[in-house]
Amino acid sequence: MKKLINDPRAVVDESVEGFGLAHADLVRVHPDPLFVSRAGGAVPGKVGLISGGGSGHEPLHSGYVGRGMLDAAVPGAVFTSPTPDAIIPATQAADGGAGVVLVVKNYTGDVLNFETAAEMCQAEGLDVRTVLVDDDVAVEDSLYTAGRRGVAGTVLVEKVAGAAAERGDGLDEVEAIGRKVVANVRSMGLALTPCTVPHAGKTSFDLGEDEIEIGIGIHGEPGRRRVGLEPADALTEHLLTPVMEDLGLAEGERVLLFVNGMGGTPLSELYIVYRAAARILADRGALVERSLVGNYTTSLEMQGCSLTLLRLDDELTALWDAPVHTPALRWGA
Amino acid sequence: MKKLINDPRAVVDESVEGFGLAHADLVRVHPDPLFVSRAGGAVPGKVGLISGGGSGHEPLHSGYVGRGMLDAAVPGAVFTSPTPDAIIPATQAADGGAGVVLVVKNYTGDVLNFETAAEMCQAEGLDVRTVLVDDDVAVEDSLYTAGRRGVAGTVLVEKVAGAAAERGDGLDEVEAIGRKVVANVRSMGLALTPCTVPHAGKTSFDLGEDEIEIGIGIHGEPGRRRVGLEPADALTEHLLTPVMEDLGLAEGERVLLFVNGMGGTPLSELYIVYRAAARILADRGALVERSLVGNYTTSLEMQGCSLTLLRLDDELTALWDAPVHTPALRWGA
Amino acid sequence: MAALDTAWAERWLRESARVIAEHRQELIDLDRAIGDGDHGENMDRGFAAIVAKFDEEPPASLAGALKMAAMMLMSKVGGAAGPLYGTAFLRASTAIGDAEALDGPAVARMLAAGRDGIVARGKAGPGDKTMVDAWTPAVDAAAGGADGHAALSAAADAAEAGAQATKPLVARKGRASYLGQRSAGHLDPGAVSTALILRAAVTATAEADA
Amino acid sequence: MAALDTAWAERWLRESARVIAEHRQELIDLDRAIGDGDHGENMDRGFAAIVAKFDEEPPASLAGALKMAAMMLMSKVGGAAGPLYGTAFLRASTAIGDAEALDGPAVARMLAAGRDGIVARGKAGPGDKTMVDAWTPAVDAAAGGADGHAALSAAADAAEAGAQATKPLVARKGRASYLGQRSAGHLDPGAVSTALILRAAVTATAEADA
Ligand SMILES: Nc1ncnc2c1ncn2[C@@H]1O[C@H](COP(=O)(O)OP(=O)(O)O)[C@@H](O)[C@H]1O
Ligand SMILES: Nc1ncnc2c1ncn2[C@@H]1O[C@H](COP(=O)(O)OP(=O)(O)O)[C@@H](O)[C@H]1O
Ligand SMILES: [Mg+2]
Ligand SMILES: [Mg+2]
Ligand SMILES: [Mg+2]
Ligand SMILES: [Mg+2]
Repeated sequence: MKKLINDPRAVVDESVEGFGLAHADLVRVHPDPLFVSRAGGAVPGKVGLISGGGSGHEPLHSGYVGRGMLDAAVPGAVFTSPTPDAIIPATQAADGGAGVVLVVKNYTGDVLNFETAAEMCQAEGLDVRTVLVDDDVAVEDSLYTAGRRGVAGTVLVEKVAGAAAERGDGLDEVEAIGRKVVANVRSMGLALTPCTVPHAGKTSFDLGEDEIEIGIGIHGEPGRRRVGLEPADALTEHLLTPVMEDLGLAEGERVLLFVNGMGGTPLSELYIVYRAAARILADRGALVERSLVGNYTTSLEMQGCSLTLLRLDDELTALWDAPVHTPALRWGA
Repeated sequence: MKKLINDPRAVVDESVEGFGLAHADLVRVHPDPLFVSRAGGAVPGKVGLISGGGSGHEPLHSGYVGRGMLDAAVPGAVFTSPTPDAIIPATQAADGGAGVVLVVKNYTGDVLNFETAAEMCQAEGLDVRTVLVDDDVAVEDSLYTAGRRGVAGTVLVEKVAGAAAERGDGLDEVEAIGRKVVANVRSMGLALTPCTVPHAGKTSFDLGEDEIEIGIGIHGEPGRRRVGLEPADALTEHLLTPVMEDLGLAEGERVLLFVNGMGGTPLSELYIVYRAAARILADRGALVERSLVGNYTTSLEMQGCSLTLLRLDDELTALWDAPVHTPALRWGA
Repeated sequence: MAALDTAWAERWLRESARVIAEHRQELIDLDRAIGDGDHGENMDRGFAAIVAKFDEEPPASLAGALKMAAMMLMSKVGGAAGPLYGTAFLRASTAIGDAEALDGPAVARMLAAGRDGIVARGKAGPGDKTMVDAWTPAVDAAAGGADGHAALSAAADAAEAGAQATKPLVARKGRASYLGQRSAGHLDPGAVSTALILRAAVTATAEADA
Repeated sequence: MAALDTAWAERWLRESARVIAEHRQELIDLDRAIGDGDHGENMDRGFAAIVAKFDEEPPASLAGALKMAAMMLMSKVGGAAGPLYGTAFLRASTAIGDAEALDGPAVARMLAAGRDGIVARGKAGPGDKTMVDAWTPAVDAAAGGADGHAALSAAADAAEAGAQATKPLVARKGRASYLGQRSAGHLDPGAVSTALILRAAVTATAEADA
C-alpha cells in the first residue's frame, strides 16, 4: 500500500486539519469530536443543512460546506459512518434558529447513527428533519435489501437544498426540495480498479487485469457483476440505460448530466464518458441543460466513474444555478 | 491497460469533444487542426493569451480557457507537443488586435513547435510574445541540460497573466507579468505510481511496491532518484526544501502554496501534504496567504503530487484574486 | 467459577477487547469479502476505548459497566455495528437493573434485551445474515442455563454455531445485501464478532488471578 | 542500382514509413527508458501521413518529395522530433534545388543541409546524445562517397554506428537530459530512428520492381 499519509489511523484527522488550513476563509474544523462548520458560524434565521458519512469520498461532504450549500459536515472514519457524539454538535452548530435538515446517504450505519443523533437533538428541542438519499439504481430496492444506496446524487441534493435554505425557505420547504431532488435523481457506477482503505492495507476487492466491476457503491464494495474490458462507449451504455429507465426519462425532458470520477480516473477519461452519455441522451431526445464533470464523490484512489441524471424543471434549475461558495463547488461568488 | 477509452488513438479527439459538449457555454472546440477557444471568440482590444502542450495533463490547458485566463489552448497528442498547424490558428483565434502572448512550458518539443508557429504568425504581421515557464527545481538549470521543465507553476502563470490581459494591460505588460510569475514560482513533484500512455499500453516507468520516485516531471518521465516508502510529512519535506531554497524564501515573505495532484491521488491525501507543507512554511516564518489544492496539472492517472510556491506581492495577489470563469478554475463570477 | 458481578463484567469487556484486537484482521477480511472492510477496525477502536475508559474510571456496578461500554461503542465504533452493539449493551444494562450478580435467568434476560435492542434498531430478522443470527440462538440457548455460567456457555456455543450458519445465507440487511446472491458463501462479520464477545463472557468467568 | 531521382525519393519515404512502423514499439520502449515513450508513436503517425499524402498526390520532383515530407513531419509528428526532422527535410529539399537525380556530392550536400538544420533548431552538439550523433557521422561518411549509392551506404553505416555509440553517453539535450547520469546505458531513440531512415534510403536504391 503506497499512500501520501503518515499514520494510517490519523488519516482523517490530518487530512481534515489540512483542509481547514487551506480553506480557513470558508470553514472551521472542530477536532474532537470531529466536524466542519462554516467559518462564520450558523446563519441566524436560516434553515441549517448538514451532511456527513464515512470519509474517503472527498470532497464529499466537507468540501461542500459554505454559502449556498452545507452549514456543517461530519466526516467519519474511512468508509465508516460518523457517530452521534459528532453529529449532535455539528447539528447544533448549523442551527440558526429555524431548524436543521440532515442529508443522509442510505446505508444502515449512516441511517442508524444519524437517527440516534436526530432523536437526541429533537429531545433537546431542536427541530430536525432527515432527507434520505438513495439514488443508486445498481441496488434493487425491495423489502429484502437495505434499500438503495446513496451515492453521487448526494452532491446534487446538497447543492439544491442548500440553495433553497440560503434563499430563506423554511424547514418544511427545504426538506421538501431535498426530497424532490431525491425523487428525480438516479445514479450508477463502475470500477476499473478497487481501492485500499488505509487501515486495512489491502484492496477492497480483487479485480483481474481484464475485468470491470459494474454497479459498485462508493465504499469499495464489490458490484453486481463483472464484465470484460469494453470500450468507454459500451460501458457508458451499461450505466446510463438503467439510470434512464429507472428515472422513466421521456423524450423532451430536461436533465442535468453528472459524470463523476471515483478518485483515480483522469479527467480526460471522464470527458470521453461524458461524450458517450451526451450522445445517448441526444438519441433519446433528452435535453442536457446542465452538466457537472469531475471527482465529486469518490472512493479513495479507485479508478472508475458513475453517471447521475437529475430531471430538471425551472425550480431545480434555478436552485442549481444559484451562487455557491464552498471549497469544492463555486460559482456566482 | 484498463482505461475509460474507446480507440487509444482517438483519446484526445474524443475527450476534447466531450469537454466541448460539457462546457459549451464557455468554450468552442475546433476539431481539425484541434484547438479550443473561448465561446465568444477573441475579445476586441484585449491582449490574447494562449497556451498548449501535450495532452494528459488535464485540466491543463483547455480547462483554463475562459474569462480571466486563456483565450485559446492547443492540446497535442498525449505527452506530445502540438504542431504549428494547430498553434497558428489558435493564435489567430486569440488575437483581438492587441497581440498575443504564448505561455510555453520549457520542453524542447514545445519550444520548437511554438517557436515555429510564432515566427509564422509574426511573418503575417501578428505581434506574438512568448513566456517560457521553467519552474521545476528537480532539474538542474545549466548549459548542459535542456534547462528546467515547466510544470504545475504554469497554472499560476496562466491565471495571473490572464487577469492582467483581462483588466486591459498591453502586450508588453502582460508579457512582463507572465515573466514576473515565472521568476517567482518554483515546483517539485513525486510519483507513487507511473502512468500509462494509451497508445504505448505500458507504464511510463517501473516502480517497486515500496519505491517512490522523487523529482518527476509531468510526462511520466522517471525522476532524479528513488526513495523507499516514507511518511507524507517526510516526502513533503523532500519537495518543499529545494523549492524554498531555490526561491530564496526569506522570513516574513508571503506565498501562495499550491499542492497539485498528479491525477490518481485522492484529495484527502493532498490535504495531508498541504498540512505538512503549511507547518514547514510556518516554521520558516513564511506567510501562506493563498492556497490551491487539487488536480490542476496532471499526468494521466499517476499517483503522486507536486508542491509549488509562488512568492506574492500586492500586485500578484490582486491578479490572483481577480475573477476567473473557466471550466476548471472559477471564482468571482 | 467467579460470580457474575461487576468485576466479571469488567473482565468480560477487557477480554472482549483482547479477542477483538486478536481477530481484527480476520474481521476486516470477512467484511472485505461482502462489505467494506472496516468491521475489525471499527470494533477494535471501540473496545480499545472501553479499556481506556475502564483504566481511567473503573466501573462501580454491573449495569454501570455495561452502560459505559454502550456509550463508548455508540460514540467510537460508527458504521452499522456501533449503534447496534451500543443499543444492545444499553438495553442489557437496563435489563440488569441494580442486580449485583447474575444467575441463569438474569443472563438470559440480559441477552434477550440486547438482542431485542438490535432488532428494534436494525429491523433484521433471523436468516437475514446479520449479527442477529448469532444473538438469537444465543438467547434461546441461555434460557435453559442452570446457573449464570451454564447460561453463558450455552449462549457462546450457540452464537458460534449461529455465526457459522450464516455462511450459505444470502444477505437481506446491511451492506452485504447489495451483493445479492454474491453474498452467499461468506461468514457474516457481525455474527462472528458477536460469537467472539459472548465467548469472552465465558472466559471472564474464570477468577481474575486463577 | 536505380537513379536517385523522384521515384527513389518516394520509395525512400515509403520505405521509411514501413521500417518506422515496424520498429514503432522498439522506439517507444527506447523513449520510455529515458524520455516519455512517444517517439515511436509520433514518428509512425508522421510517416503514415506522408504515405497517405503521396497516395493522394504523388510528388512531382525530388525536392518536392522532400518538401512534402517536411511539411507532413512538421504538422503531424509534434514533440521535439517533429520540428527537427521537419527542418532537416526542408533544408535537404532546398539543398537539392531542381536536381533531377543525386550523385555522391549531392547526397553529401543534402545530408549536411539536413544535419545543419537540426543543429540550428535544436542547438545540440556531438556527444549530447541526440539524433545529431547519428546525423553527424553520416554526413562525414557521405562526403567520401564515389557515387550517390556509395554515399548513402556509407552514411547509413555511420548513422547506425553513431546511434549505437549514444548508449554510454549522458544526455545534455532533450527530455533525456532531465535524467542526468541515469540517461547513460540507453540508446537515444532519435538517433536510432535516424539510422532507420538513412538505411531506408539505401534500400530504396534497389529498383522498385527488382
Ligand atoms: N440491519 C441490521 N441489523 C442487524 N445487524 C446488522 C444490520 N446491518 C448490518 N448489521 C451487522 O453489522 C455488520 C457490519 O458492521 P460494520 O462493518 O461495522 O458496519 P458497516 O456495514 O456500516 O461498515 C454486519 O456484518 C451485520 O452483522
Ligand atoms: N535539442 C535537440 N537537438 C537534437 N535532437 C534532439 C533535441 N532534443 C531532442 N532531440 C531528439 O528528439 C528525440 C525525442 O523525440 P520525441 O520523443 O519525438 O520528442 P519528445 O522528447 O518531445 O517526446 C530524442 O531521442 C533526440 O534524438
Ligand atoms: Mg463501514
Ligand atoms: Mg513527447
Ligand atoms: Mg463494514
Ligand atoms: Mg518522446
